Amino acid sequence: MKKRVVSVLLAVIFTASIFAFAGCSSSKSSGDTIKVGFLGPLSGDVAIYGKSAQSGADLAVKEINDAGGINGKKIELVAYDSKGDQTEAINAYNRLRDQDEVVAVIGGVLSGETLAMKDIMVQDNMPVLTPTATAVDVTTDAPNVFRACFLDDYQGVAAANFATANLTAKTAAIMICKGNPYSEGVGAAFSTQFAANGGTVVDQESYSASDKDFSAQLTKIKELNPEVVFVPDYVQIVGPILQKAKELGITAKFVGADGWDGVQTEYADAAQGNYFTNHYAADSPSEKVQSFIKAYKAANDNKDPNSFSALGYDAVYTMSDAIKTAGSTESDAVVKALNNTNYAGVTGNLKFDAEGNPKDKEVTIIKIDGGQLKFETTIVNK
Amino acid sequence: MDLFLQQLINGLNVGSIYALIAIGYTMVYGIIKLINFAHGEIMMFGAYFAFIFATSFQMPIWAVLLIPMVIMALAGVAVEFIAYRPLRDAPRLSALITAIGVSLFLQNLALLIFKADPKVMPKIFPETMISLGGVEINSTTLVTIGLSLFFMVLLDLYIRKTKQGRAVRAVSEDKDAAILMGINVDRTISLTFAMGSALGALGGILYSVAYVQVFPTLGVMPGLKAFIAAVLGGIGIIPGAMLGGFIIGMVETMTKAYISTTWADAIVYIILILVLLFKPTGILGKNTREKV
Amino acid sequence: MDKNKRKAYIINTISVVSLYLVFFILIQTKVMNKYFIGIAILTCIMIIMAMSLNIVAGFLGEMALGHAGFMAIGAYSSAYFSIALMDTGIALPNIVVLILAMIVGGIVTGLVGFLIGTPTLRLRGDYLGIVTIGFSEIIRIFFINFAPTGGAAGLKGITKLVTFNNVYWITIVIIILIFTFGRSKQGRAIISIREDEIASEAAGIPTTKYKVLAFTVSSFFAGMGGALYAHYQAFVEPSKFTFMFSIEMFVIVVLGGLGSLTGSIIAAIILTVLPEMLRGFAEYRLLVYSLALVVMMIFRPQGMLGRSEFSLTKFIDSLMLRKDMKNSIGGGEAQ
Amino acid sequence: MTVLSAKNITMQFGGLTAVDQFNLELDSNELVGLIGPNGAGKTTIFNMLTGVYVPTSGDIVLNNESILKKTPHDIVKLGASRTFQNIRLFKDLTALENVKIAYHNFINYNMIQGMFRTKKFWTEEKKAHEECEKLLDIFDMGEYADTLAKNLPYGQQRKLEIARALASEPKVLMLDEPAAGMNPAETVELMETIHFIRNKFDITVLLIEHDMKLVMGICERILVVDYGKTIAEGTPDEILKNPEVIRAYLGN
Repeated sequence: MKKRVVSVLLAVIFTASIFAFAGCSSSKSSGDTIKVGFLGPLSGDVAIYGKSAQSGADLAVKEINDAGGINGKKIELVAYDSKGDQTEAINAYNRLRDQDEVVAVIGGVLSGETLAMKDIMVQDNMPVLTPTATAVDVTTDAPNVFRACFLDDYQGVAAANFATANLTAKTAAIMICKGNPYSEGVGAAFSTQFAANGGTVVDQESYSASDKDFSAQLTKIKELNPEVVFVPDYVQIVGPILQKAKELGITAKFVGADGWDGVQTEYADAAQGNYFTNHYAADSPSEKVQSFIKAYKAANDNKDPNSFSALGYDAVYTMSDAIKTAGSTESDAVVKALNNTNYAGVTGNLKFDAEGNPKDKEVTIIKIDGGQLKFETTIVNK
Repeated sequence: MDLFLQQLINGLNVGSIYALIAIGYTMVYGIIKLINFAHGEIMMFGAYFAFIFATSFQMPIWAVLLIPMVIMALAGVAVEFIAYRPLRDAPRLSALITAIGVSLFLQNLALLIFKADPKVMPKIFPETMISLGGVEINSTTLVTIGLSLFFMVLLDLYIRKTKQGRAVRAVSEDKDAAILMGINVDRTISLTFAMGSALGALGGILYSVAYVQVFPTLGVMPGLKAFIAAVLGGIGIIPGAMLGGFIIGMVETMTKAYISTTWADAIVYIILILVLLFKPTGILGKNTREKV
Repeated sequence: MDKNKRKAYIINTISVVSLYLVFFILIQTKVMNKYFIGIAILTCIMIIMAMSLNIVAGFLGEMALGHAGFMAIGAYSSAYFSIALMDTGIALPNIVVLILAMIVGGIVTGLVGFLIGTPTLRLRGDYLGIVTIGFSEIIRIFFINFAPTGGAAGLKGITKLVTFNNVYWITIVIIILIFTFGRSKQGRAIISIREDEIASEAAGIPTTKYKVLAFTVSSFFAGMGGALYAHYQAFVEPSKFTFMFSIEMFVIVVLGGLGSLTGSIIAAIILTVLPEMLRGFAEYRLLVYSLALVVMMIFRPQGMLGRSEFSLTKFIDSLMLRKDMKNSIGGGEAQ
Repeated sequence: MTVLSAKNITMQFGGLTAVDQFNLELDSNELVGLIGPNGAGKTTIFNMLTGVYVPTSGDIVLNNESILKKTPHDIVKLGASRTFQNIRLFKDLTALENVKIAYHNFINYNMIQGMFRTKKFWTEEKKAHEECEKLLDIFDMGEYADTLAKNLPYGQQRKLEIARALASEPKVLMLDEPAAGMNPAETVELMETIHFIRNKFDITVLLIEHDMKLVMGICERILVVDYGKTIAEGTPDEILKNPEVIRAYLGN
């Protein structure tokens, strides 16, 4: 009898919660706000990227609204969690469009989720600006999809050019994460460019995203003793790799890509003296950058922004400018305005080419020094 | 040759950790015939406690190692008491599903408490490079292997030489007969969980020190590998778990070093499948037959 | 066909058609927008996945923790096929391409299920569970490393062929087929293995053959579910088909009741719709799931419906207070 | 005519010889008992005859065919079926379904026909339904057709297991301690049932028992085994007088 009561109770709770949430979940756009959607991983393993981008976007929204909004209307950023999963991303996007009736979307944050949503976004002709999805395909055959960051192969090439020109390296080893398109894409571009620059790629090692033990690969690299080791991946993988490399006594310089941003705080020792390509430099004298950092710290418990926040911030400004220029929230008008963007942001000057990718964006090279990110140089690929 | 020796040590390093964790799986399986999926989460929480004690409380090394072991031993006993004991006479499938449920629950609890982004485990052992016959070994690696072996030997002695150890073996052999012999089965099962969990927590701490991070899904992969190790060695057999742990660690490292890094996990699974198909009782196991 | 059965058929047909009409009207009147349609489509796919898993987990009573792997094979093979078919330039109606792709996905996956099942099904219980995890992970690692299907970056350029209209009817057909399978002599033989393998063998059932059959049929339908998934998302990535996804499907089957197909349907609906409604509580979602699983096992290990089926006929009869209904088997083709 | 014969079968588990050079010949329509004290090797013999164990040496012939390499279900098809000492029914299925499962090999439709419910499916299922109901009726179990096996009274469970064994239409029916756990009245009823089955279905019955009364009451021929060897064979009267048997049962 007791069991029956429990099971009935469970069933009732389930059913009741469905109805309860179905009832209160829809809130339609009202007349004096402009709703813009935000999509990214806000929970799960990669939540940190979604949250970083979101906090940058939130800051931009707050600033714009404080300055009077867009043509007198306030922006409301509706953020949903994609959990880094394609299915979830599509559902969340559908919900943004149908339940919240957003006029534009900032997102997704990761390449995979953005690719999954792309087809539907194109069908809907939704103005989309992804702050950080770097995979090449994200903007192909998608006139309404734009991105604020440079592409995987673009920064891979920049890193290779930096290794050859500035570090005068002749030999390099590459470690990529098999199963992560970002890591594979940047790694492949580096490999090709480094060889084209006259260098030799002595070893290419790979690992999978769930790996934590990199000693076998690093032991091999140590034996081959290259001048540069290129590791394009995210902080939580790069950190342990750098640490293990140090334990094994590898002396080569490590070079990475924008996923390294943040490595200076937790892995300062291991990352000391290494380089990575990034979207902006926090110690840049640019007033735009400094005021962004100041505002960001004020809004986020004195935490330093990373490049995801900066890109999220720029993406919202770019989108709001486009809506302002378009003078309406009609998709066609906003997309047209986005095409003519010329916006000086924290991460450099943003103009779009025919594909919707940033044109001639600078790649900033950062050096990790004493737990700080130091501006090293900028590179523009020919 | 040096490279090979170096890889051998890498393999021993990870293998010794797998062996520690595998003991917990094998003891629990031996005594209540349950794959304790939550064992991986026990090791994860052990690592988190060590992290907290080492960073927030700046405790000495012995405390950072021992206190989490004690806490997780109690936690293991609690998990058994709350989730598994009510199901001891239920179908094995129910118990197994419960174990999966407990594992997911603890994982998500950790996710809520500690958040997803990995914490960086401080270097709790002194860092130096030691040169041994042309091979450079990091002190952490040596300490990891040494501590694992020490505790394994300790456990082996305990199980073989003490009265409680005999009780554990007796209950594994035949629970009903053990009851008739006046052994307190409930207490013996609790003791098994306590010992397995303590070793699991130690495994978790050593793992997180060796591979730098602590995060909520820390226990999943090493847990699965350690379970495979336990099956490989012959589940229910403690020396088998140790042997299996070292074999899996070695196979994994050597595959990464000489065959393929991306297929390393797949090769571990293939070994598991082959062992189960051709000798389901594992390397040290004996064959049994279902009574009709 | 006796009178009871005929009545059951009529009631179920009416309810299936009227449910469709309700959806049709809701969609036409825009009450149900694309977001809800998307969830409805996913729910249909999860129903197929849960029911197909129930063939092994419920009918055969074996731990199968690698269903995501089979789904992946179905998704990839069908998508690869439909892309190739589209490339040949032969103009076929969408629905024909979809059904062909599903059949390809189903057959390829069924074949893989057969090949995996033949050697492994002599293992039992937890060992089999672990082996299925192993195979599913191997499949995932294979797709990460397999260049022709896009490797880790995933397979792109799949035409979106799934609409609510076609997925609804496809799901109904698959539901019916799995039901009739369960109530055929083959289904009975499989269930008898769950009940007592030795007795089943002694009753003249070739148990090995039927275990493999259960595994093959289960993977066949899982492949079909995967095919629908691929042609709904228009993009497949290996990272979708993880161990956690297999567990999620297994949880659906367990909560619905191992062996109860209607239970699987109800649980699939609840566990797909509920998280959507609880979007704001995403962090607590898995915590609640896992807790529900443990509580369920301790207090009601047989799941919501146990092994019984929810029958509309009986439901209606009980509404009409007709207590003289005999508890006849096969009488209520539940839906 | 010999239906089932075992020639010098031996079964060793490790170093232990459970059955040693055992011989058996069953003629058609015979009712034979196999008795012996606990641990004498009766069930091991049974398991060899039904294909669960493969004898270490010797040969078993069923209907002129060696069954050494056959699986248990093949042996059922060849015409030998069995019951279990500790009842093994499909507990969560109804009595009728239990019988239908054993009727499996006489239902002729394939999986596709079953899934799409073609005409063949309906006619075959109808036939199966009727045949199995008939079988239950023979055992006076018609009223229990839709009762779950686990909810049946103990005696009925025993009967259902026999009915299930008969559904595969065997030539030899082997019963493993059918009276275990029954009270005297039930045992008497069971004896009548076994007798009745033998005549009704015209089959050979091999009975394992240690309840001497049951065996003596109905068997025409009795084999006594001890320590894996046949120690006596003959009619009930002969067996009762055999000093070997008395020694085996009562000790020296």
